[in-house]
Amino acid sequence: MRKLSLFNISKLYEMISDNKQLYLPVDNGAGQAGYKKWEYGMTMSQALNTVRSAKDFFFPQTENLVDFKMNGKNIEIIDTRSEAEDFVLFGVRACDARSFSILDKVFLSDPVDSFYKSRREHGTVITLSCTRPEETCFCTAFGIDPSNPEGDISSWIEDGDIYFEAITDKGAVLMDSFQSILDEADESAVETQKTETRKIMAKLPLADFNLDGFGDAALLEKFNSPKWAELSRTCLGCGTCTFVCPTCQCYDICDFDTGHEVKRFRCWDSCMYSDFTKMAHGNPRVTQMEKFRQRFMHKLVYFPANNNGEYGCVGCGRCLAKCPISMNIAKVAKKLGDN
Amino acid sequence: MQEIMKQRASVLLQEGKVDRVLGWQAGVFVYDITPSVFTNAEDLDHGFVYNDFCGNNLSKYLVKESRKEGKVAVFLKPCDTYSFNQLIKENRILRDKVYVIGIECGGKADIEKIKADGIRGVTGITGEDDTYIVDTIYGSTQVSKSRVLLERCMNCKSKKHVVYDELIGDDGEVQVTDRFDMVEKLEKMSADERFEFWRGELSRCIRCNACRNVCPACTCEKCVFDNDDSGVAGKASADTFEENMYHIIRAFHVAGRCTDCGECSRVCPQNIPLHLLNRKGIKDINEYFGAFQAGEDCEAISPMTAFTKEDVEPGTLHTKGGN
Amino acid sequence: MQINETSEISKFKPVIVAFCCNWCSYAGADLAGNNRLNYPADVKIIRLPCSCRVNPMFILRAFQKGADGVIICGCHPGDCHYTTGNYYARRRMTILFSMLDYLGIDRGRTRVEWVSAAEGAKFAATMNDFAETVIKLGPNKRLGDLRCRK
Amino acid sequence: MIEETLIPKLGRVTDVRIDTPDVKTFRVVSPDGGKCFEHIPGQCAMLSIPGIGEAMFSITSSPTNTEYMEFSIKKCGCLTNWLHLMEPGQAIAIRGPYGNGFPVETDFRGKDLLFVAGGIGLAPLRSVINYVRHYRANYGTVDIVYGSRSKEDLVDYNEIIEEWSREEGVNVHLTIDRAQENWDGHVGFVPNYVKELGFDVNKTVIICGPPIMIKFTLAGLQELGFEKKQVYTTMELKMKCGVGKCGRCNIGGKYVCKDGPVFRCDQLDEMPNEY
Repeated sequence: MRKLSLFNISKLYEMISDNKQLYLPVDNGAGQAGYKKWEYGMTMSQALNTVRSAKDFFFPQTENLVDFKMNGKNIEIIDTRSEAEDFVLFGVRACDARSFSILDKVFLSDPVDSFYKSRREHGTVITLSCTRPEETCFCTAFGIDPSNPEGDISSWIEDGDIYFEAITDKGAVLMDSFQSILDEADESAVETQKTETRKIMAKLPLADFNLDGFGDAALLEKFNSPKWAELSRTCLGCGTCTFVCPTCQCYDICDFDTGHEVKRFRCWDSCMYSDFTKMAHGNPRVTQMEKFRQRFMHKLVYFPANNNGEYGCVGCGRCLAKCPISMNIAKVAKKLGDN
Repeated sequence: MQEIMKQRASVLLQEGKVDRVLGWQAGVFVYDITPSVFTNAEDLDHGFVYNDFCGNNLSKYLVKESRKEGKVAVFLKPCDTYSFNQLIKENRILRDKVYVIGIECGGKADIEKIKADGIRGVTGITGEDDTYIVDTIYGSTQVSKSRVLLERCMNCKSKKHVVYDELIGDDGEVQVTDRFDMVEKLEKMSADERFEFWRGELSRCIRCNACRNVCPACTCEKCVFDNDDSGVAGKASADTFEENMYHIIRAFHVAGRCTDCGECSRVCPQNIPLHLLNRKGIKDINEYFGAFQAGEDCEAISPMTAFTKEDVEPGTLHTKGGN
Repeated sequence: MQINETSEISKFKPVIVAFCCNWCSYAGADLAGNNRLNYPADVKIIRLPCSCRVNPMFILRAFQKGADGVIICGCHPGDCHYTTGNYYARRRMTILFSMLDYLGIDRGRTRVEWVSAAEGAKFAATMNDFAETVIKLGPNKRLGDLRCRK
Repeated sequence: MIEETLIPKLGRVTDVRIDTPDVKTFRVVSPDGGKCFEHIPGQCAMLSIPGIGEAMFSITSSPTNTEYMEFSIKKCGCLTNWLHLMEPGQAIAIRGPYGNGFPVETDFRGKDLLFVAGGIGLAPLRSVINYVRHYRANYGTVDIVYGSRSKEDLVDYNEIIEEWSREEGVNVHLTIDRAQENWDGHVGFVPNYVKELGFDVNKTVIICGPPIMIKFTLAGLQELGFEKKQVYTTMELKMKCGVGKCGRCNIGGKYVCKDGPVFRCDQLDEMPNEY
């Protein structure tokens, strides 16, 4: 474990951004945090987390897939893919760090999504431990330890110093590049912080959140539960929960005619939207109840059924904070769960 | 207040005057309140809540609820009644299926503003006059209520209920506000500054459609942005243009019908000041076609579906104002 | 520098979309053509049954796909073939153009003009004047779509 | 760069055949001749016209056909309307194959097969039927029950009459919904016809058609003594990616594009009723 005084943190930013793009959470004008490319003078946000999750960097909201040039009866297909640039994500929290491994299960399973893979290979993630979690946090329910985040490099801020530890090879390579400004450090300060944070986690209002009774075996029982109607009754059908969610990965593929070519792009889509499953011959999910049910069943039942019991949620609490009607996964799990 | 409302709702249900009550349901924390439909006294006892975080405007739900079997009672705050009235005017709500209970409102609080100063881990909020005592897992703090009100409540346009079947609490008066101040400030800027301002705000848009879906004026069965057959649909924020267009068109479509209920700004996950777009529309209508408050009177002629022969020419605007 | 600027302006060929109502302005454009009156070839006319048919989305999509200016032409107020269509159009465009201006889109890029079927000369003059305004403003960068640029 | 399934290949339409008033069959080859890719019966491909749309269609030709692929497409939406206006020579974008296909080499092998199809539902089955005809010795008797609204709406009518019904061991039973002139065959709905014909219960059933037809035929088959695990069907939901990632064609945890489109009817019972 190595450390750096926070006074010198901009030196670190500078060293990283010398040969890679560096992104970190900074305060935006609206009093919230969002990832921005570092420029000289920028400081990291004090907010616990960003509004949009870090999934943007691997799975951007819109991205071009392929171009077509149309000429009479002929079509020319133009592969517009280019190698992603190396970049570093700084200050990712434990929940978002876990979300990457959930997205990996979708995009890196056969057939591999080359757009995602390229970004994943070129991105290095430096995570930051949480010390003051919010009441909306429930990551511990998914086996995430916010005091000891996963990632390529983990970091801890304690008493004016930032501590680093490389976890993966990719992280070690990056850490070598700024090794020169780091000092040796012992682990005692970090260990104390971990213990403190874990104590706070146990006190959170959602500390007793559990998913007993969910999973593959409960598929039909949960699906047919009469409680969905009541839960979804006032759902507005907007996409806020899905777009702020770090693990929602559904997308749409659309064409855009620019006048001189056709661009086929993919963009985030939301299962809450009315046209998500609409086909020429009808729609299997007619009312908002079915759309609402799909989102939560996907995270709590379908995803674990396909991925050895791992849930498609990381407990970051974004949907708890942002849903216009405050209907969220915590309420759904509580109402549908055994407890 | 909450107890009186709960009592009244439960009496209405028992007497069979209404079959359902549309109100607010308590959540896990003090502030995560969900609009909910109550059908019996037990449910009411279990979850009905009315506090300073019941910001949701319930009138839009009546578009669907009033078309269901039986009668529904609804609790409407003064500003919600404007939306309700506007929806009545547009024939979106069946008036005789709804029993409106007007409720007093002293302004609703914005949890994000409370948290803006770094308050985290909120476990409880209790109010005393103008001060909230905020309990958190890290200790307790006080915040001034007037500082943490929702934007729309800071510029409350009216404490008067424009429609109700019965009233709980007192009816207030239409307020004098300076809600157009920020619009004027923007108008006085140069075109470049305005463009920069809006680009900064709208570039945060994630196209979640929360503003549209919560808006009591947006009640189209199929929104133009979802309708592939329209030929102009588009749901992705694929380019800065699409963000701009979505918000321009939305503001235009609700012009003359927007009551300035402020729901769009309240729900925006990215805190985009969408009310500034709608207020521009309201201000222009007031200025060019005569003072008009949507929803105030459900008989009044809407400015965008009317005209006079002496209307202002769009061309004359080119020589007006700053820049 | 000065010279550079003017030469760039003179090189700039704006794309102007004119929405013309079928009954007056389109006939006005026709008359302008019959009388061999000059107006910029960059004006692309789209014929509509009435100026009131203009959906704000049309205007924005035109800007998206590369228009530098959009002009709407209809019958003079009071002369609408459908009696009142242009009155409604007038109100709508007042609000829409004001909104565009509010977002920082130059006012000169949007215009409404009333041109009757007998006013071929006015049509040509209007288009010349509008094109000049748009040329002065330069290419539309604020409401265009990056993907549509060549 | 590595292969990307979302980037389509080029195909060219070499022949357009009008089957019924609203169904056309398109023959597609790759630009340098031959098939765009190999497939197994029951698999699908994504066809698209840039700027118009992209959609999943079952490949109706048999994999044993080495020269081209065929798609029978009914006109019902934006993209299919466009496809119906196509003329031979038109290029299209194509990607695939997607889905699991029918277990022609495992579960079907050596079995007596009963195909039940309604309307355009014949499209995915045609591939299997021709495959089975090609490897005739590997399978038992083949019964085909096919119904449509009218004689004109029977897809591949010529092939059925000229080839299928003349083949040894293949019994074709056609029916139409309402009696009409120049039709001396059976008149009535498919489910009833299946019951009337009363098949042997040792057959493996492959069924495709409108949901309502599947529902009643399945009930009819069960009355005859068939078990659900003998019955295969193929499903369709809205798809965008074709590889189980875009997240919309799922029925419960199963993605129709990847885990389907072919399901056994007893598997469907374990899935939520959302299709």
